[in-house]
Amino acid sequence: MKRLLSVVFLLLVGLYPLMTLAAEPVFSASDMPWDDGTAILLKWELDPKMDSLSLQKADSLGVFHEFFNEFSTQGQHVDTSLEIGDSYKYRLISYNSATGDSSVFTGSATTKAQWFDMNKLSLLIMLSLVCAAILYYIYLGRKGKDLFIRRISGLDSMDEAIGRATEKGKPILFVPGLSDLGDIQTIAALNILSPLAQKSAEYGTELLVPCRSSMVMSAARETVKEAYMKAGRPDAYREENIFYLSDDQFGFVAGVDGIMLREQPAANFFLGAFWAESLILTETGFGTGAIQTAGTGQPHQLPFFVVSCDYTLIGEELYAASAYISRDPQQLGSLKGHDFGKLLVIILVLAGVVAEILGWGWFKHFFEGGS
Amino acid sequence: MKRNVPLVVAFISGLVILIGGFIPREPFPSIESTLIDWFMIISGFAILLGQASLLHLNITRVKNKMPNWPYYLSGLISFALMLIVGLLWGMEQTPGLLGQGEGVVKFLGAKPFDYLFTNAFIPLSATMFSLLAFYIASAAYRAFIIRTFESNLLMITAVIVMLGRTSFAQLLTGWIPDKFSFLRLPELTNFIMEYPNTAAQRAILISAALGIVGASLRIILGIERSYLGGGK
Amino acid sequence: MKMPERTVIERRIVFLVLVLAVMLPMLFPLGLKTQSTPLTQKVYDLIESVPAGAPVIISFDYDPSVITEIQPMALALIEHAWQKGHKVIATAMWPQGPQMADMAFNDVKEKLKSQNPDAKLPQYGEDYVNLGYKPGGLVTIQGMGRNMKAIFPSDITGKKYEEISLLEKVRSLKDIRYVISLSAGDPGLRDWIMTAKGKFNVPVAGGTTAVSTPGFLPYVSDQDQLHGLLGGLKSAAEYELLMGYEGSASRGMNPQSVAHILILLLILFGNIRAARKRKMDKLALEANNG
Amino acid sequence: MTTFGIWLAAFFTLSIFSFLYKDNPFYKFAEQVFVGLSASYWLVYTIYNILIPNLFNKLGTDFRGNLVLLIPMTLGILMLMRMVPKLQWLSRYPMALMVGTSAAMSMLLSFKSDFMSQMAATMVNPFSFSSPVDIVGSILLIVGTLCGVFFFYFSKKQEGIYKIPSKIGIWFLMVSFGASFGYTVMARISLLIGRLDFLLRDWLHIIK
Repeated sequence: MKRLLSVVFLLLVGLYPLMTLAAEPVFSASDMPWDDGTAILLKWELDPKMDSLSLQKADSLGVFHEFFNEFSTQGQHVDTSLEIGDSYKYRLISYNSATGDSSVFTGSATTKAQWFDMNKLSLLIMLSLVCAAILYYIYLGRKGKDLFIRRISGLDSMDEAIGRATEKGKPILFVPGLSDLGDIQTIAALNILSPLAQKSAEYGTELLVPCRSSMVMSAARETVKEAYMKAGRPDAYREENIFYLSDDQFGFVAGVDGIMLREQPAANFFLGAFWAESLILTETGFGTGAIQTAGTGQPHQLPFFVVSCDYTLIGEELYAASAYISRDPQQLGSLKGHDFGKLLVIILVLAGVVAEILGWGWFKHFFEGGS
Repeated sequence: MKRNVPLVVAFISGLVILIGGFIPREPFPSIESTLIDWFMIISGFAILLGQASLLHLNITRVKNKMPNWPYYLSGLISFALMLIVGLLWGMEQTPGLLGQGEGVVKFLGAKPFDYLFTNAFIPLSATMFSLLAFYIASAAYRAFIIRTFESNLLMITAVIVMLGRTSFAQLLTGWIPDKFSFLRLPELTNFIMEYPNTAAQRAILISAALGIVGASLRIILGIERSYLGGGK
Repeated sequence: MKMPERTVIERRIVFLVLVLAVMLPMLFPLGLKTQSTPLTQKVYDLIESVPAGAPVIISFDYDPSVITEIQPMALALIEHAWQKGHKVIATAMWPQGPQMADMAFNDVKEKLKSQNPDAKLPQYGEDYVNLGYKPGGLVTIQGMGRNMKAIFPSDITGKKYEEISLLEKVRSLKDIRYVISLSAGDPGLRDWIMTAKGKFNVPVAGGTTAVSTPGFLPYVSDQDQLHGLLGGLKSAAEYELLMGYEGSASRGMNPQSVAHILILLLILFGNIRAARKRKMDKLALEANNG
Repeated sequence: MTTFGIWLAAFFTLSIFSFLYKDNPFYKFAEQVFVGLSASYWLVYTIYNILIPNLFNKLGTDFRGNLVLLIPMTLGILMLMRMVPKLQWLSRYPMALMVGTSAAMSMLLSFKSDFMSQMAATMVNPFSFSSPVDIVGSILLIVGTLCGVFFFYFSKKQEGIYKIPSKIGIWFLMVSFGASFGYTVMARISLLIGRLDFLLRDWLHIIK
């Protein structure tokens, strides 16, 4: 990661000169820089005594027509939707409506299409760096290199919850979200289900998995079955404990609520994608006194999970936990690549704040990309 | 053919858009416009597909007399009703197969499609979501219990914001002298929203953007194929 | 099986109290006044700053489930834009949007008519137009930045784009002076920020449900990705205040405020009860052990 | 018929509310009617707002000039093949085109506005403000953003000195969640107000 970072800085140092602009004449027409060649940039700086203006463009016969008249002493206007490679003539008349003073400026420009949008240079550099880092780490992961990511502390609470369920002789409830199998959150939830099922098999605790879609159900069955095999307890696997409830959002919630009230599970896990129903689920779970662990990438539901659950995996933590458990090189590599991007942000922002304090506006301007 | 060609299609369309993002001149804008045009038309068909599979599912349920099948039947009937009136007379100023349907409008006071929209669709959808107000209230009483330092922080902020966004806020803290005006609830709420909240949301945005880059990159390069269906 | 019954009964009592807390202030208004905030003011200023005759877009990216929060914003914004003489182009990223737009245009026209029966009302096709719904979110908006006509070959009445007089000078998104997305989720405001602002540099403001408001605040910064934001009923009421009338949002703020207090009280009671229970459990444990 | 419409609306409103007491036939009925209406709404709008203007009208008025549109039309029809198990694989072509295009666009656009612009927006000089509230606020903004990002950094064990920024990060997240919480409560209550307003005003005429 250090090597990649030093490359970034070498690149950035060379970009300083791009940011300076020439002094303005009173009225100028010029090709809009770095565009597709369909616009002309008109800039002006007028006598402060003036209070109105009329910006005009010549048609094919050379007759000027007004197309813009919003007054500002110092301003600009972009004339768009022009033909590539054509020349255009402009006239600016500024006047004072009270005294009748006026002055006329003319200017002309030819449109030109460019090969590269220089405003996006910083975007290109940064995006390439992040993409390169992601691909690099996926490559490393596939080659079998052990990529380190830290253990997510939420996973530790899993053992405690299972322990408590065993002690009480009550089942564990695991809801893999309300999304279908195409959602990475559901996949992450199923990845986390695997070690959980293995533990519950070892302890001999019952595991209930209600599902909203039949696709998720079959995937969950596969996962749990495999985990029970690994734990050496294939006999304890009960297929009917992993079941389809209902496609309907609130119908599903009512069903899970019913299970919580009837079976009184000692530990609830809500991992995956949840919407407005999150609250109804955790409220009921709280009422039954279960230890609750939740995790979702849906930002609007996180507050409710945090206040009503004992442990919450926040946003990306869910994916990180899944990558940690599955050791899938694609997931791990991607995550490491994102981490590189985060490190980059932290360092660049710190540098940017210092630059701003020192008054070096160009640094920030480079990342803004101009317009 | 079944797997590789789609991967190539995804790669080429993705690459063209990516390059077009940096090169402003032709032919990229034209290719991009064409792709967008196609994208929209295919999306139209994709929506048809979504509705058709829902219909298919419900028809199967009714046919097999699954539990609750009469309800699914009523769903199908309302589907057919709205579809037929929509196709026949259109909606608002849009004409349907039978034109604007002046006679029907005179009788109902609106086009049948709009009539159903206003008097059935709006109340149903608006009420469905207003149920959540009740669940929040009940959870407020039974589940929002302070326990750790973190959740305390959350609850305190929530209380300030909830108070700060009411019309009572000014009454409650209006007496605070101007010198400490930032302690008044509306100002305090604005401060929380503008700084700490923005900071945290910005961190979330940045991490999420990296996630999107990663996912998109894997899709374009064909590393991630789950959208093709049929497992990994 | 004693527990579930108690749960259910408790729930029902809370439900009933909430209905009362919302209903009573509706029947007997408290006359509470609201106060404008900077983010609302910013949206107002954006509309104020644009000269008459400028084409603008209001995008209806929501469905009827959130009309209470968003529709009052739509009414106030349309009225403001018309007052300033802007040419309002309605688009929609949600299929229910065009219908919401039509309702809003008609309501504002009706209101203007009732205020002044002789006034010249805004004309469809000249002062405003409803272009209807297109799927695709940011892909579609990017297409609008290239060529509006390719995306919207006709308006919702079936009239061709080139035959609509107010669209004569609008070739792409770049000719638009500001975009306001009234947004209830995805696709919506975020796509407009990323595309209309991020790619084509058109000023974007937004009106969202309160649920998604905190998540949009990072866009309000010195980068001006977002020119102000209306968040939920409170902001709608603030906008009505700036426009100088009391509409449904201002009326809604009375029950809203009372209900907030109720929720806060419920949280308080819930915590007291939980603390008591914890104490009792502790005592019981000590009694058992000792 | 307008009155009947209001009674119809009131009936549906109350049917949904009845779920609060318990699940019952009225709720189940109203819910399925909702699902049905919503599906046909999408369908009708897709036909009138997309397929007719953007495809069929263009082909109808100028078939030769728009021959290229036959490609997306074919792809669209392939999309529908998803319904036929044997031909399901055909839908992968249109899917690939859509996924490829939108992945590339969202990659560029979100990286610009959610990464680059957010990063630039955090590069502020806190001391350039005059009011102490803004100075403190901007410092919080910088610290909070950085610590928040660090909280989501998974390549380092959060021990010793690294525990501190991560802890601060979570505090900021919690404050922000608190704000979200408050705003969500607000939103949900608003929706209820809307429905009660309808019942009391339009249906029962108790308030004017």
